[in-house]
Amino acid sequence: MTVLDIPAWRPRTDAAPLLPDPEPYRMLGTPAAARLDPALLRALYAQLVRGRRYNRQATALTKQGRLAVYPSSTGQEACEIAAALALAPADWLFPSYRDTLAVVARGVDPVEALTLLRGDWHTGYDPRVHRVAPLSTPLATQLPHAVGLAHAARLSGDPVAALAMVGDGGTSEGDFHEALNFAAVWHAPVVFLVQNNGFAISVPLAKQTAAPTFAHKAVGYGMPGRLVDGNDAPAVHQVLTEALNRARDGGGPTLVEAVTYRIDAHTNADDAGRYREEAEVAAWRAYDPVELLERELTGRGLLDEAGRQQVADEAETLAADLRERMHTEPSLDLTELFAHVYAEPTPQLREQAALLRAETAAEAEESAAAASAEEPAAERRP
Amino acid sequence: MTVLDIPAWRPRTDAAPLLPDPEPYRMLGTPAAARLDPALLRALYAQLVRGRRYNRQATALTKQGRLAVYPSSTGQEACEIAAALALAPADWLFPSYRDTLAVVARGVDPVEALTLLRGDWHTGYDPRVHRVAPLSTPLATQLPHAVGLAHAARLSGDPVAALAMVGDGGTSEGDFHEALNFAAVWHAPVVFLVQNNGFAISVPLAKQTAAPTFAHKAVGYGMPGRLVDGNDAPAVHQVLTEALNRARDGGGPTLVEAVTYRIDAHTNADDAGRYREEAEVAAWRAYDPVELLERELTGRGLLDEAGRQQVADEAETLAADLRERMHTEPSLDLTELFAHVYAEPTPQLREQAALLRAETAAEAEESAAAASAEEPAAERRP
Amino acid sequence: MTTATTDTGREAPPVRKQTTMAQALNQALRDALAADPAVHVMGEDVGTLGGVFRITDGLTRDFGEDRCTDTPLAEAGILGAAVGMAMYGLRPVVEMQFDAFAYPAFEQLVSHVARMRNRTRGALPMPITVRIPYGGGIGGVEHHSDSSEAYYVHTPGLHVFTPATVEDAYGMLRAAIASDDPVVFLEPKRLYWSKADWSAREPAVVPPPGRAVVRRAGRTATLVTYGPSLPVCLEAAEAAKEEGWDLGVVDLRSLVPFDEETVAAAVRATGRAVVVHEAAGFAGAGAEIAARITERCFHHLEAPVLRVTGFDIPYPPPMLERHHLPGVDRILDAVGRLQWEDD
Amino acid sequence: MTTATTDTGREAPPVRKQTTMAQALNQALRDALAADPAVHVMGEDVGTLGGVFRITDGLTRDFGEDRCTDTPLAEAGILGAAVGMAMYGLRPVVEMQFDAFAYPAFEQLVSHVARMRNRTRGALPMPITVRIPYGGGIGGVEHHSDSSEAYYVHTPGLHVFTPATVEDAYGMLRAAIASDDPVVFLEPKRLYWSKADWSAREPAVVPPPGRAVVRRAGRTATLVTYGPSLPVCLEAAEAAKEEGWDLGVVDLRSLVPFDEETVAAAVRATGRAVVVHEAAGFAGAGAEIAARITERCFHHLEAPVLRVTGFDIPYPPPMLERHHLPGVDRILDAVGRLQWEDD
Ligand SMILES: Cc1ncc(C[n+]2csc(CCOP(=O)(O)OP(=O)(O)O)c2C)c(N)n1
Ligand SMILES: Cc1ncc(C[n+]2csc(CCOP(=O)(O)OP(=O)(O)O)c2C)c(N)n1
Ligand SMILES: [Mg+2]
Ligand SMILES: [Mg+2]
Repeated sequence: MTVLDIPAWRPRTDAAPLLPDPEPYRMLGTPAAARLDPALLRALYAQLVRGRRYNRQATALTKQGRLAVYPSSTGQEACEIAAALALAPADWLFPSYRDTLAVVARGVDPVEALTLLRGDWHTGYDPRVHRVAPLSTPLATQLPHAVGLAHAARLSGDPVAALAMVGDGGTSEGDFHEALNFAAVWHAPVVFLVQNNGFAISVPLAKQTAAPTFAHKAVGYGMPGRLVDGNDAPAVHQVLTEALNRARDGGGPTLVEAVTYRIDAHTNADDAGRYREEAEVAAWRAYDPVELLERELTGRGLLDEAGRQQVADEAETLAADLRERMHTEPSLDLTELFAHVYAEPTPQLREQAALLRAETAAEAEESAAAASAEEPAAERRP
Repeated sequence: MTVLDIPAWRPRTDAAPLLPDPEPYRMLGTPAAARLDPALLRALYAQLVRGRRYNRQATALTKQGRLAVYPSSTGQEACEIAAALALAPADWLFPSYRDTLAVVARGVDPVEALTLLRGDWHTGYDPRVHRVAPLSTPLATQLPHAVGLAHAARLSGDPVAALAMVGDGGTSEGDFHEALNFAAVWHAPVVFLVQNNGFAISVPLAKQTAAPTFAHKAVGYGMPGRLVDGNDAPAVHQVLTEALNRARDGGGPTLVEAVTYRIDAHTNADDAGRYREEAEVAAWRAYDPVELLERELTGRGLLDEAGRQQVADEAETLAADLRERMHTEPSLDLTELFAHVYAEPTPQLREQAALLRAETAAEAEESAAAASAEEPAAERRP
Repeated sequence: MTTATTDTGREAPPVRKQTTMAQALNQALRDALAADPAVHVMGEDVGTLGGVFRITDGLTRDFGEDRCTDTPLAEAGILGAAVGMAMYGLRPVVEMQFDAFAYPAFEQLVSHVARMRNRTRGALPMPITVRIPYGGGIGGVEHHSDSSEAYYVHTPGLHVFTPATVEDAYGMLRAAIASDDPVVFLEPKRLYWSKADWSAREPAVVPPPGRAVVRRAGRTATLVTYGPSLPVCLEAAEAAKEEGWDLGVVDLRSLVPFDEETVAAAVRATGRAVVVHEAAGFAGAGAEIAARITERCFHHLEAPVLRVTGFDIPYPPPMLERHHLPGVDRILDAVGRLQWEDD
Repeated sequence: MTTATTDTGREAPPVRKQTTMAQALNQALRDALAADPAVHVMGEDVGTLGGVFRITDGLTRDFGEDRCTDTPLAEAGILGAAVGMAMYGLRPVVEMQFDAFAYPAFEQLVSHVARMRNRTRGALPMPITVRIPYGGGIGGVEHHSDSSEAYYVHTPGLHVFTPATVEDAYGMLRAAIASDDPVVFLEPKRLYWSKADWSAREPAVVPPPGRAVVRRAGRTATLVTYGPSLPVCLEAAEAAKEEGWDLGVVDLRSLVPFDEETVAAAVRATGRAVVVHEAAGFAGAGAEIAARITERCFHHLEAPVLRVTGFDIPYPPPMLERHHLPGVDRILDAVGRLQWEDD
């Protein structure tokens, strides 16, 4: 019996080149690092230090009641900074909710990047200015957005790539799957960066996936998968740069897994002691992305104590600025509640805005009256 | 610089054994077929012929207005029948909407299996009797159900596996992804069978996926992927049997891709000429699952003309029975509209049921009046 | 449904033909694609096949695969990709194959499409049209006949349009695509084959979607409806003449924005109203309509606003659907219950 | 909120302590797990962590990972798996971490959980409880404060419960888990830390979920509410005394089934009603309540039923939420608009 030559029976692509090297890619401490541009290394280092400081400052701001909540990326700064620095100016960044550092490193004002978490509005920056999608919490939902934008750019003939970030937990969502499939079928210029930091809040990797690595998921979509040491900033930068170049050059999407660790609790409100051992955290602290890079720079004579101090000072300046500006009350404008729901408010919204205006006017009158009179607050309006 | 020995850096499983052989597994015409149990071959053959005939009859019933619609599985009978026959009695089948044949081969009454498509109710059979989940149209949504049931069976200590069927198109849905991930993480006794029949309605494979094969998706979940010739009934049966045994024995889930072809249009209502070439269909017709099996049986002296005729006659009997029973009007009971929404109808539903009862009583009266009187239909009730 | 064009106050164009709603929708997509290179049509089977209802027939052939694209089978992915495309300045027109198959995209719709403009203080508007064939009456099997409008209507940030005439199908789809805000465009699938004299060369100008239209003025009571139930209401109004009742019929056309002025005026004129839709009544769009009419017209009402809707049950199988759908008799019964003794 | 137990007619049990709603919910899960081996709790972070609100605190420790399971992060997968578990005879209790994160499971909920019993003529009931912390008022960032009840209330086949008191939290969650039908169990997250004297040894018996409870009888007007708005309404009723108004307050407790008898009786007694909830008003649950009250009580009403609800906007950021949420003043303003001149 002969088997007909039917295309369906031939694998549509060769799987082998898509499979990741199961050993995470590393540069620091390897000969490859010697070939690295010192300027890049210095830039990465300065940003890593700033990022570390920013995380600490933002966490402090939650204790001072200036932020509703902050999900720190301490320990993950190499991924955050390398992601931002690998992007070309015309590229777009699609952060996940923890990626404030990447957003700031991309150029967004450090205060505006915190608007969501301070709570005076949702997105504090104009996403078009730095080409950074809004920070937003529904996990993995930003991935199809990145694919759509990259697809639109390709349709428009623009050499623009999108970099979409997601956590290990977020990979379990259906949107992750749909996004990767669309990207591969459309050959969209998009790079997916999974920051595998070991936990989704309290849920450890073993309860999230049984895959050899997240990078192995790539073959199932027909795109290359790369595994990288997420605490090795130049390595992450290198892998992402290659993938973004390939994307812009019409080579299609890539899935990158960066192996890293969430040093802090999920957020300031979380108690990580409930679900993980301090020993594990300590092991990762000893493999710190900032120190790793610092050692490389120092070893290569690219950083001395004065340079280190200068970077530290710059980071302090950033933190001081952040602290100061976050300690001023944001100005709130109630009309904004209704202004952006639609291009034109519906008649019902206009009515509701009027109601609120009347209420606040009455409130203002009342407090004025209360202030000028001795007796307690004015009677309630019927 | 040394890299700490942190478990996160070791791939959690070895990828190699999970990867499919990119050559679809075949038995017919190979030495492996010689080892096959003749009884199994005969049973498969008889069911394939019945299945083919059933598809033809059901399609005819749409033309006669007895079925609202029928999605034929002609060309895919090897998958349908092998799936049903690979199951142990205590196992559960989770069909996709096209899998009426598998449902019937599992033992469900051929008329009851068509209830959804006839339109007198949704599910016509009691799913618990033959352990067959309802036929239902939202694609891929049955896959997490299969995982949950398999998980429940395992928690209960029952040696029960679930077989979940899905089409190539259905693999693009988020539910496919979430189900496979849950199955792998939970080590659930479930087998996923992707019937890759080349099309999702009009959308060809190349617009659905860029993966080497669907079986390659398995590695991304940490489960083995198998590729099988979906027109080779014993091969499909063998691969599924192995996977189901492994599942029942605590070996976890498997993803099986069966490569086959949808010979008929998507449904009787579809016009496949709009999106595919007759030449492609012809090529696949020449690689027909029923003929392939018949040739094997004949070649091995397991089937002579009399045997062939007997099987054909049985299939005709099935078809005649189906035709006849489908030509009686199903009995409709309006109270069923309200009976199964909740265990106990809400007060509102009781009111609505009463309204409908009053309406139908009035209608009955009217037609009685109209029948007994000469004048036209009674006046409308105010 | 020839009354529709009379509202536009335009003369009939010289070339007319019997056009189906499906054809008018196709023409709207065509004209939108031709008029604006930012418009992109996408969905399952919208390409070579032209969609299972043929609404996108010929668009890929005439505008290319990049303008009318067969997507993988994943509704959240489709709508999510549309969000990204809109962020880049395109105007995606998404087709969901059937009502119930829009549910997988619910999170993208509610959490992003509806909120992106608001989230970003207007920086990222979402000019996305989500076309959904909806409703019953075509003998569809389970999950093919849902009336899902209430979910969308309750979601701030979405517009919800639903045409009931051939003219509106064209005019409102063009308006939806031109809108800088997301529009859930609900196409009453059982009206796809309804016909009207209509010219693609000179499409009738219709009122903007935010305006309800009085399809029939009446003095006895007012039927307030939309989409697939409009023809049923018009038929009921016709039949009501036998009873000596002069029923008005208001076609809402868009549920968001909701034209309460037109509705309130029509109801005040009669003092009685019945709201009619196919969807389950409980917390359906009709509840809002009834509640709002009552708020606005309380002292003009001779009777409570009644609702004739689908029952509060999952959509029934084809053979039973006629008992579920609001029909002429059930509407007239409701009108009859509007306490005539008060007159 | 001590009025609640008076409705049960029971004597206070000897051992009492200040118990939070969160603790009562935890106790309900505990007792359900202990009472029935078919009960399984599952969701994101419900295990070792005990849930982000600690409602499942200690359950994995005490009942094992198989009875209280941390799932992968995928809501459709969680609910879909629960469907299969229910088919096998289990009683899954699913936690959705926040309101907006239940949307990915919308298709499973609407297309399967709500319809499986009906689809199979009762052969496959779905005794699934879907616990969703909902509503605002806790300073949550975007997507953490949605009031999504209207979506569920409009879906035939689902029960929708929402407790407002510690006693109800326990009693209704036990009832939900014991129900052979799916229950969307909406937990007002800002009441998690509300307290009452309550004994885990002898939990107060509460009326079944299908019954609304008059939390406060009144003669002037009736506030009809549920969940997070109950304390606000009780506070408003207290404050209204200053105006000489005697406001009644009805706590619906379950939106489906909806106890229209109790509501209608309470409204007839006053002739005036205001419906209060946090969700956007347009086509919210309050529309149904208002429409139904009007249908049932039209000739007893002195004024249209008014609604005080969240605005028709996406839930605002924390610093603005107080302007969005129905508060005492806004409720009293509405009461004031109930046309007192008609008295
Ligand atoms: C759709 C959705 N479900 C649940 C949540 C609640 N939640 C917020 S963060 C988080 C864990 C995310 O884990 P991971 O993706 O690994 O990112 P990480 O927190 O580690 O950066 C969860 C469950 C959410 N934000 N969105
Ligand atoms: C969630 C969902 N989206 C869309 C559809 C409409 N639909 C019905 S069948 C079909 C194609 C299915 O293709 P495939 O999964 O390959 O199965 P096949 O028809 O080839 O058996 C589509 C898009 C559906 N039933 N469910
Ligand atoms: Mg993580
Ligand atoms: Mg297919």
